Amino acid sequence: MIKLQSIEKTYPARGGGAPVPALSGIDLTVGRGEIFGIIGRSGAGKSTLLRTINLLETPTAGRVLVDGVELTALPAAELRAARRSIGMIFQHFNLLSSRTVYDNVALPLELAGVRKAAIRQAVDPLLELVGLTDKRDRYPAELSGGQKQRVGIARALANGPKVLLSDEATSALDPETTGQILELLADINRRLSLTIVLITHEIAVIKEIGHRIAVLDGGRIVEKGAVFDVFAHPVHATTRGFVDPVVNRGLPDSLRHRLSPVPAPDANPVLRITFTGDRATSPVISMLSRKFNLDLNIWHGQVDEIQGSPFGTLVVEAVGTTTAIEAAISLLRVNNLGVEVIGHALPGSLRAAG
Amino acid sequence: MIKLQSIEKTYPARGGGAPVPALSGIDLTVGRGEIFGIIGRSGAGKSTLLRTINLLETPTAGRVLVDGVELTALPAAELRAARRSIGMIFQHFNLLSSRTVYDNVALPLELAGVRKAAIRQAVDPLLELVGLTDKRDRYPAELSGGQKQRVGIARALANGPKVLLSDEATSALDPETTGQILELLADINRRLSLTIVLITHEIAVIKEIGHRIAVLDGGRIVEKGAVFDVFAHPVHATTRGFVDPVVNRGLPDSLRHRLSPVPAPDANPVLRITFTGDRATSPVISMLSRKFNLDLNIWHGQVDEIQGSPFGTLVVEAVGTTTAIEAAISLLRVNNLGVEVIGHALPGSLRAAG
Amino acid sequence: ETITIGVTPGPHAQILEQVKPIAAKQGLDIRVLEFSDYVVPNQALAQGELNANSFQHQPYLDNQVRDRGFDLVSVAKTVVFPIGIYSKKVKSLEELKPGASFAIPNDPTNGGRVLLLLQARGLLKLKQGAGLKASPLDIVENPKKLRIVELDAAQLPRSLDDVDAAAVNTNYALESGLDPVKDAIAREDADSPYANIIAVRGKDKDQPWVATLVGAYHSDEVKRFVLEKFKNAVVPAW
Amino acid sequence: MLSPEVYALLVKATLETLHMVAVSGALGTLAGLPLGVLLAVTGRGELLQNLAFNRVAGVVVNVTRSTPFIILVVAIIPFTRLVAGTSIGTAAAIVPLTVAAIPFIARIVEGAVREVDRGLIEAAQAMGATPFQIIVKVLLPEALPAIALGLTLAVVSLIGYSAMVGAVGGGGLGDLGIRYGYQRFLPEVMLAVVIVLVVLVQLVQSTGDRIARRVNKRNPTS
Amino acid sequence: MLSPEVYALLVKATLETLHMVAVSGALGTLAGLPLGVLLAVTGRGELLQNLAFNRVAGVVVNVTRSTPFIILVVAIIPFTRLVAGTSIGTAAAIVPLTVAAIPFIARIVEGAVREVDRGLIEAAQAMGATPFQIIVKVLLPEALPAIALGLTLAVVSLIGYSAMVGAVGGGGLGDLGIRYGYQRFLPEVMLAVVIVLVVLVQLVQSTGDRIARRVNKRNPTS
Ligand SMILES: Nc1ncnc2c1ncn2[C@@H]1O[C@H](COP(=O)(O)OP(=O)(O)OP(=O)(O)O)[C@@H](O)[C@H]1O
Ligand SMILES: Nc1ncnc2c1ncn2[C@@H]1O[C@H](COP(=O)(O)OP(=O)(O)OP(=O)(O)O)[C@@H](O)[C@H]1O
Ligand SMILES: [Mg+2]
Ligand SMILES: [Mg+2]
Repeated sequence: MIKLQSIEKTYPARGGGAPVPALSGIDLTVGRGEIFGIIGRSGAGKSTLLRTINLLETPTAGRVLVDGVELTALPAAELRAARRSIGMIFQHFNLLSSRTVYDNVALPLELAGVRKAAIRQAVDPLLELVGLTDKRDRYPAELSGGQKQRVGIARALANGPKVLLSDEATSALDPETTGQILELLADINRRLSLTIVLITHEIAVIKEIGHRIAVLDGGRIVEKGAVFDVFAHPVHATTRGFVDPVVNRGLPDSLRHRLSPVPAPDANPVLRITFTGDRATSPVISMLSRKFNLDLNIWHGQVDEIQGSPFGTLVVEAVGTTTAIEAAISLLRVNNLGVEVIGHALPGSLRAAG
Repeated sequence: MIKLQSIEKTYPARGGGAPVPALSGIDLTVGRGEIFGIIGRSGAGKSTLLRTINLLETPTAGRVLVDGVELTALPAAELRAARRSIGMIFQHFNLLSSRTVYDNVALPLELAGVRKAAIRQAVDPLLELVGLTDKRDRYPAELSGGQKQRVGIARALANGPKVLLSDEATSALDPETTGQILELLADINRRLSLTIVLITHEIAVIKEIGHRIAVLDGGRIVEKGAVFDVFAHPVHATTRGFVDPVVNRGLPDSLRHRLSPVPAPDANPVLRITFTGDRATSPVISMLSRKFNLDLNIWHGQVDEIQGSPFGTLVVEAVGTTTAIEAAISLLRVNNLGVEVIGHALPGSLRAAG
Repeated sequence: ETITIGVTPGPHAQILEQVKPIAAKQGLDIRVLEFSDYVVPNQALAQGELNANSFQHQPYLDNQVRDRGFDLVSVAKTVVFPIGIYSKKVKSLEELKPGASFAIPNDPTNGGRVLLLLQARGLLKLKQGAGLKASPLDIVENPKKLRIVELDAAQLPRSLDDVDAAAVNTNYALESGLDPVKDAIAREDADSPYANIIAVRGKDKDQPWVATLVGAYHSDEVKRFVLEKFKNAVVPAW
Repeated sequence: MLSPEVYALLVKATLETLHMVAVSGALGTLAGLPLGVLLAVTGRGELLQNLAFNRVAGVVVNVTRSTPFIILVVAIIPFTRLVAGTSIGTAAAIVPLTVAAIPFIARIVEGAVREVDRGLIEAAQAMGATPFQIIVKVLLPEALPAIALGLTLAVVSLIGYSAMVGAVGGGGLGDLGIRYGYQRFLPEVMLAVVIVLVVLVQLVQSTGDRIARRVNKRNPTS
Repeated sequence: MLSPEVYALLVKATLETLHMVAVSGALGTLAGLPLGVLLAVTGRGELLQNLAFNRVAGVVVNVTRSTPFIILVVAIIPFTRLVAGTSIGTAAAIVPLTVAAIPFIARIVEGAVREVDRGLIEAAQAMGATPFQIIVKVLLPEALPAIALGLTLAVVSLIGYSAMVGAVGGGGLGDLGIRYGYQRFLPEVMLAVVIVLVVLVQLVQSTGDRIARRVNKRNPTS
């Protein structure tokens, strides 16, 4: 549906500053009906990338194709026609201050020449869906941040686009509203096979509805793949920065302080056990406890589902004989579960759960 | 440090719309050096509340005291003096488009009459801290969303305020940058006992650095208390909406579908075990597995630390004899751990981890 | 029959207001249109938007006809506005010191006229053939080194505090409270060549309404009005 | 205090001024608004960048703006006659007034339109809006408060300009003031004229202010 | 083509115009800028709301704006004499030009300042900025692009106005064009004057545009 080929974008130097190479060598394909996530650190070039898809930002080099049409080669009129089927949610909302909530959402329909009655039939339900029916006739200046953002979301959907470009569409929303919006997007995605490209810092968003993901760093794509794979095996440091907090791969400071890198007398080994999709099996902890007479003290971790596959890590302190622990590790390895000794528990580390 | 007494704020009606009661009967005290979180759904009145603290929004009724001084009773000049020691990070950044990054951050110092050399000594390290040294001489229009937000953060800290009001200061930032900013704030909070009131939708932010928390709903405070308590025992629906995703209290759909509310033949009971601070003890799963010869199959859950106390929930399918399971539940109850049978596992639910 | 006559504000307009009822009695309705400009009334007349105008003197009309090729002719003399020279600093032209400032009207009708007057009084000498359109550029000899300041005609009486002497059209002098007879340190001769006229298009000069208009203008009522209203500042030229 | 004749003159002049200013203001807006928008959107880096047009239109506007009004009046007499059927009188005076108003209003509108947030233009572009739609649906509504204030400025300036149309017999308050007050030294007429003018301008200004405030939705407190 | 005398006149008139416009533009800005800011910030719901002052200042501005220029010139003769020592000549002409420029510039600045985003004012207020600091550090810099365009408009208008100071012997290009080109019917003088005026206005306008563009940091592409 969307194809970016060798996109480069450099912002020109200004005043004393050097030119800013915001994107370099971007190649990307997003399939029809796919929900494609883009993550990356602040300033990585995400917004710039998203804006090149509908040519709001003209790339310095490279080609942009949407729905089989090369946008970069289109004359103005046809580019406009193509843009009509691409909705966009802006990071800074960009609502018209002179229009009410209703009229803002109605704008893309007006622009497409839809009749008044039909506009109403499209806009009112959308306002209902984003929870702004009571703000229908208010102006943007009278809205809270999240309300503005929801207007932007409704506006981007108003025209029934084939592609939705979403720049931080839920950053100003509480988790519950975020959940509702994501459900809405996922629903439209399923029903109308809407293609969605979304930038987000909230990895939970992609975890919940994303299919594939690309990680940007310094204007380059450093990692891309199916959401589950990227979560399970993050390679690049940036990716890990996003994924770790979710899968709790990083230990909280207080626990880390109780961890000694070298074995010590009375220091039980601390294991990180990783469960990924296919490898996840039945009661490992119970089984190991009984089989090797171990106490597996869960320090930290998370077991969750990512798109239907169980997935998680547990950091456990293993209390038992050295042989028993070694045998347990071997058994886990044999069962193709990830296991790793991350340190040894210093005494006084008994306040863990599990 | 901050005391709000019976604050009311109603936005006047305009055009066809009714008046909007944005805040009603707000009573709140924030102690010196406290990091106080405010959460609530979009439109709940959070920004309005924050803005009444420095009187950017004049409350319709009620008193505002900061540092023992009743701001609501101050003449203009003294209010200005009081505001000099209150930094504010705005939800919409509000950067001066005519000033470079450096000059934006320098503004509060300029306003306070600080000399050029001293300003430079204050601003340059701050830019370093928020990672914007290379954007020093750029204008806001040339920055990414997150970069703008970081300028806002640096600006709010530039003048060494005693109180920091932060409205969604990290919503546009990636987790890693967020982490750095939070560390920065927590550090200043500890070293200079800066009082921070922060609004956030990212509960992880409060979890990480917040001391106390208030939950707003429809302009009222519906819940408030120490972060740990509110996380452990969320009472109000809104609070649960925030807390649930973090402590994974809510089950993913796919798991919920495998759950039958009534016992059935071959359907193992599914327990939710809750660990909270003091009650968290050593290897419960291991101990139960061995003691009652149970297989405890971890479906879902999270074990984490909230400010040094272990905390978490695990949803486990208990495979074993009915007596054994009942005995296990009793033992957990005796040990003051939360335990609850949330349903029965339908066959075919074996793909869980643990 | 209705005719439209263009005038400039001031006496020309005021006199025509008196002519109006008299002509009306003889079946000629006059519409008076005031122009605060000296070029447009001739242009409008030549192009047929006016039937006549009454604001200029013969030399000016000749000039305009020559410059712009208008087919306009004079059908009657009207009044003379003798120009006077006034001063709050000196009692006579001779007292003017070298380098004195001397204000004159900045419209070509009257500006050149004053320069010619000054030439006649021996204060300066103009280029050969400068004629009515003489401007300060045409001064070739200026023994007193007079500083000629060109001002709006109505501004002249107001400038007397700032200049050593000023030439003021008598109507403005009168209306600003100066007495042309007593206060002027010099005046134009009464038999001025600058009698104002009524101008019409050449092809109209024999129209019956022209006679009616001129008859009404030259009536005794009008003469009496002019003499009473303007004292000696505006002199009937018929 | 005023003689009945002068009073009648005053009423007539007021009506003439209203007539001239209303018509030339309306026509000037009709032509100046689109011209101003075009000047704004054809500039460097703007929506419809067209530097050739921009430069030519700019020069035309500047020529009109820089020609002294009286010279303008005379220079366009043939055009005036074509449009108004005559080159003298109130109706004819409207033509040069309009011609003078157009570039003034155009510059004002240009300034207002240039201040519109680029993000909004981008939003409309992303929706596939044509340049015309962007102008009508985004630029003009968003610039409306500034345009309202600018048009107020223009109308007040027109009232001032209308004092100069005495040259073509346009009449009006300013001309009355000049003819009677200035040239005939009748201070009470001058005063009366100025008072009427002040009242007129005051009305225009406060109406303009009120409209600008009403159409400004950016500031919720007012 | 032009005779040396006319050429000399042209040079002199150009210098006079430059002198008058530069001085009255500068003085007008000096007084009009603060006045405009005050008009903007004392309005309803604004930073320093003071409706009494706002109304009085508004009326004073409107009175000055609505008085026909030539009447203004006469009305302030005593003041002109006080300031310039005389009421005639180029120096004296600067006084009424300045008096006319002040309210014009004030209205333009008012409009520009009113367009500044309220959020920025709030940010400064939250930092404890005094109203004066807000004006100097926030309102003026943020309104600068609009002010630059507005001052350009004002200077061009002043060039037009300066054609009217011939009444008091102010001289300048406009007066030269009217008296020699128009009244004495020397078309080549008129043409020369108009060309110089157009060049002048063109210079002012493009300088103004360039400055407005340079100080506008909101639009990174230009
Ligand atoms: N100026 C205003 N005029 C009228 N209503 C307003 C105004 N400002 C805010 N409101 C309304 O007051 C309520 C509270 O707004 P507020 O900005 O405090 O919400 P919030 O909790 O910060 O929401 P968010 O998380 O979306 O930023 C909202 O319903 C909003 O629409
Ligand atoms: N108009 C511009 N001129 C110069 N540099 C720019 C411009 N716009 C963006 N940049 C720079 O390009 C880089 C990429 O910006 P972009 O907005 O794409 O980042 P982003 O990944 O969206 O970041 P964020 O998460 O903070 O929004 C940044 O370093 C930014 O400073
Ligand atoms: Mg971005
Ligand atoms: Mg908010």
